[in-house]
Amino acid sequence: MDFLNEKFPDAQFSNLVNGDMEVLVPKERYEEVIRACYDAGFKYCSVLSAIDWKDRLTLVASLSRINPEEVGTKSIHVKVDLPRQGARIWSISNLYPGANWHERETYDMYGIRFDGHPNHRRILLPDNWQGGHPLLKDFVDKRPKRPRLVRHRYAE
Amino acid sequence: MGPQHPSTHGVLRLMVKLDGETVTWCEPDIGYLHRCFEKLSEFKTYPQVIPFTDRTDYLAALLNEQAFVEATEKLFGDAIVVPERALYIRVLVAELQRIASHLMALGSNALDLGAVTPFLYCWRDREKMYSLFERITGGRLLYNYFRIGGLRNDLPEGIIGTPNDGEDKADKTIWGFINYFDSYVWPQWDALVTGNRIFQWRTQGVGVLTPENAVAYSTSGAVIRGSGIKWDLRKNLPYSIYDRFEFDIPVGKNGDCFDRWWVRQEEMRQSSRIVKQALAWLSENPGEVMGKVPRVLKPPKGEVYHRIEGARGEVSCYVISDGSPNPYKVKWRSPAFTHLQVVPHLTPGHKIADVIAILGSIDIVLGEVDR
Amino acid sequence: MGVTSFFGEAWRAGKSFITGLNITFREMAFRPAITVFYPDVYDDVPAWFRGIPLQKTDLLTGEYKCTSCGMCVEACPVNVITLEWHQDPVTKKKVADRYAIDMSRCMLCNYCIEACPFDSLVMGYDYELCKVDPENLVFEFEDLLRLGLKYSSAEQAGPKAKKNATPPWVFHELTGATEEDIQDVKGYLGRAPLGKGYAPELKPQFQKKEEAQPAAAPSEAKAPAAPAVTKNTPTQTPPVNANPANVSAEAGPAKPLTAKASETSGQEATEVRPDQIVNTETGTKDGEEDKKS
Amino acid sequence: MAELWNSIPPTIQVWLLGFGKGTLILLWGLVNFFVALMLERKISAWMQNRVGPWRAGLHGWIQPLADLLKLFVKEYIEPRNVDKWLFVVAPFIAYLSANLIWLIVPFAPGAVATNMDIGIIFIAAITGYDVIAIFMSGWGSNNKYSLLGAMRGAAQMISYEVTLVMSIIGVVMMAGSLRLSDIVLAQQERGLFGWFLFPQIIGFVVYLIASLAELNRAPFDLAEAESELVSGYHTEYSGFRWAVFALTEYIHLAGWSAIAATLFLGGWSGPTLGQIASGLGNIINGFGYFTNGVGTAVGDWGLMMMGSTVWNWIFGFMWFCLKTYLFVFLAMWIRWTLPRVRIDQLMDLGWKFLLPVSLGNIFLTSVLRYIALANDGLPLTIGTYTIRLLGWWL
Repeated sequence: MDFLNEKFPDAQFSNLVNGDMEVLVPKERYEEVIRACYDAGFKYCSVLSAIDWKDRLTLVASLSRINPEEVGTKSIHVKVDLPRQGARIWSISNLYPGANWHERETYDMYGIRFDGHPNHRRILLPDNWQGGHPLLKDFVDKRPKRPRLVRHRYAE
Repeated sequence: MGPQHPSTHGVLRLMVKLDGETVTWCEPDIGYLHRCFEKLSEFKTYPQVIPFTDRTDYLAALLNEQAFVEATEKLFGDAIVVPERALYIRVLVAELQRIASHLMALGSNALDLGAVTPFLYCWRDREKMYSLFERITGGRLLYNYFRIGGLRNDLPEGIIGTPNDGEDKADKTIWGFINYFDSYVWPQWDALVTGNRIFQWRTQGVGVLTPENAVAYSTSGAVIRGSGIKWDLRKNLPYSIYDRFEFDIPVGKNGDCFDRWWVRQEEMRQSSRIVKQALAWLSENPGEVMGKVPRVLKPPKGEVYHRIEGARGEVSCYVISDGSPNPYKVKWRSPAFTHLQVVPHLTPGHKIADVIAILGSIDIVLGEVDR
Repeated sequence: MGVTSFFGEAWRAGKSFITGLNITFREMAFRPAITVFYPDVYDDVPAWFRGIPLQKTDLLTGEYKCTSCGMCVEACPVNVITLEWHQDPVTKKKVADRYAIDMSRCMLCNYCIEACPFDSLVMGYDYELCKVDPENLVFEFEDLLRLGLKYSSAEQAGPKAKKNATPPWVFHELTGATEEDIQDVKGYLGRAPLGKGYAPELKPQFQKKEEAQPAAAPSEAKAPAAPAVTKNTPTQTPPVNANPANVSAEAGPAKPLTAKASETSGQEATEVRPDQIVNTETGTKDGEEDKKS
Repeated sequence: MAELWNSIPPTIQVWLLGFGKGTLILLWGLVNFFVALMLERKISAWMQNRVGPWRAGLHGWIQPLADLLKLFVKEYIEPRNVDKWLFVVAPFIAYLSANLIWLIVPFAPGAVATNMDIGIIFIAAITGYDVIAIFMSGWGSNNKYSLLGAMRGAAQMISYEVTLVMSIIGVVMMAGSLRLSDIVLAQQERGLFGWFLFPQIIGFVVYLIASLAELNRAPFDLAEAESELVSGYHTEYSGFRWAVFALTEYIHLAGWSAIAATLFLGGWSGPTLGQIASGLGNIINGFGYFTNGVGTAVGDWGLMMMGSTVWNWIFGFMWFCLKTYLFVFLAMWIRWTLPRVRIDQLMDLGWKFLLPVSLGNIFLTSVLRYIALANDGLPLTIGTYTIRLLGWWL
């Protein structure tokens, strides 16, 4: 994973508990980093999601290398900080078709828009959902709650 | 096609454009079973999330529990030491669960192809298995058995049995089931379905996924192995104690439905091998199954992405802790969700009956897709 | 397609079909059906089975074990436990006003049982919880206690046993449970309890009268507590005709109880049936109360 | 009785007979439905280690009656936008075509509703009705699954009809008649195990496969493939209309089995009570070596019974039912074992495999038969003996 160190010395590197590498890059260099990873053989996008840190969103793409001989494979988590409102970012789903639905889900849940996504719609929630993006921390469910059932004496 | 359709394994809607009987375009429409698992997890304490993980992939509940529990234990680092015996029991029940899940996958795939009797045989054998699970964990389908730091309870007395237990003890002892499985169930499946020419006509050359596409579409589990890539997280990223067991990874050649089927069928046998090794260890080493854990679980700040090999593929769990008893974020990477993306890629050009075959062969569970 | 492959394919197909037909025929002819005739026959329930969370009663003192500490409410992942309590101004203890479990949402995860510090909750074996009306799935404290009686046991009368405990029939009054309910004669909620794990050790009045009968015979004369008991129990314990053993002891369900309530009869009971350890214990306990009264 | 009957004008006689026979056939169809449905459920249950229906009647054996009653009182749901007439009429046309098969089936010696000269052709003709019924229901339902199912059903039935008839032609050549009673008699003349099953084994296998396809039964149940097209052409049906479709399916199954039994297993031919008794008497008499009174009495009684029309009917009917249900069982056995084929594979199987094979069978039969007939009068040598053997065989 040194190739990233060499190419992007300005990015922030850190290690996760289980040994995965994490790289925090500015939004402009996201595409570059992803392409570098792709060229280095990290062709498998395990997951793509976002984290809501209340002041910013962080997009996480977990990339790994599929090498049958390699034991103890490590993955790279590419992270990008994004604003909470109106975040837009380059879509990796043309490079990694497997990230297609993950990006749709991230849009669905966090409201991050992906430029160049082939089918940019909501996925889990209905297409006509107006309630916002549920995994944001300030999301409030406005739908009526199911009332608690109350019964006083056994009736049967 | 769908959402209410007999062979969509839940509530999946496939929008399909047909030219006669040939599919020209297909797109899955999911979300009918969405239960806000990830949002819900943010409001629950760490142990409270475990029963919810059962409900994502309800056919392989223990494997989901394993993913979440091990992720949380990794967050704690050295603060929680899981006893050896607990680890072995985890592997044991996880592999049993994998057999059960694969049985169901094969059975429902056979049912999709019109063979009803194998499906009923699958249920027959799975019932025996669930009696075992019920005796071990207390639940038949949703177990809530794993705990952070160990297990809820030890194996009950007499459940292991002896290596020469036969079919009559298949629902009483694990050895009985494994012997019954190896000597009866597996050969029966092999002869009844896998060897059947109609079945082979229906599955060979249908839904071919090339190795390149298998990687590009982020497939895992039997789907990527059916495409010929020897990729199993139990070997390639040894979590838990899988590096102590001896087993092989079956690989397919062509990446068609038949290969995926065959990989699953072989994998069941490998799982039974692992179960045998675990049983041998467990019958000799009694001990505690619950490590020392604080009463209120507050992992230190940090994040972890834990990947395990579920029954359907890579189940992974992205847990972020902010030091409070509730996880800050839980992201559930479910294999079925990722695999379902392949359907629009695989189906065009095939007959409508093949759509069902492909859908069955990638083995989705809608509870897991929609979470 | 050449001729060889034409017939080769036919041959392979035919062979595989015959293999399959052979398997199904053998299954049909030589292997028994595995069906369990469910409403008539119940399958075994293992010791760890999780049915419905129930409240236990200490059969020695007759008090329920719940102290309204709220641990189960905290532990519940789906918030189905409703607990409302107030503090008793005299004893400074929490008294539950309402304790209810909404079984329509309970997911039987066992966390409440694990969280309970007083061993008050237990997972019952009852799994037939279907109701027409979802509101009937809210199990109030009385229901939980009544159903939990099957799983309750008499604790050892240690130094902690309270002297001024509620008499043993109090939960009768509280729950309105009849013997039929407790023994679940009607199959009111699933099946009768199983021997594994939680063997029900019941108070004499909940045991079959057949067993209580030998103890009752010699000590009919000395029954000082009889009026008190009959005062408390008759409305709640109507004569139970469903159990033929009870019909013989039709003299009133209270009488055998009071008979057991003396020390001597308790000892005699042990002589007659040495396995009834619970009976002796409760007998002595009741005897103490007799003395007090 | 006979006088009363003769006093009725012949036109009315014909009508009365027709009504009587028709009622009997319809009732017989219902009986078949009950038995076949129950067999289906029980056999599938036994194969799957289950017990099947258990509550209604002794071990659930009157379950079809309960089902039929339930379906009678169910609501007739008629979806919007259906083509009403087609939708309503279709099940009854299917029912009709299923029952029509029974018209020409000889149940026992002389017991046949209409002893048609062109029995086989008649069968081939009325199967066409079923296609129409299926297509009517599929089109009339205005449902995508129904339409697909109907199109599949029509394609499948039309293409397999050809094969079906071709596979029968071998039998017809050997019997020399299209009349089903004659075919049975021809098999009876050939003596014990002179059934056309043995010489026409190829034709038999082809007939079996083709009739399964014609019946829309697994592994060829593409028209109603429940895992693909929810329920195929009868997806939208409910209540009694659906019940009529179910009736049709099982009556059809029994009908085709009856035809198969007639063509290949000798129909009603088989030892009658008289033959059994006389044979028994012969055995007791030690084949004449130690003639005794009991043996003679049994043998004489057997000879007497041989002339009894009623007993011959009963036994013929018994053998007929036995053979028919052997085929019904076979169909069920196959159904609960094999997976379903795909539509293109089905067509391949029909046109590229079964049709050539059945044509080859016809060719083989005709050649052998010509040789056998041509050499019938030659002196007995090893060569001619082989040919004579072939002659018996064919």
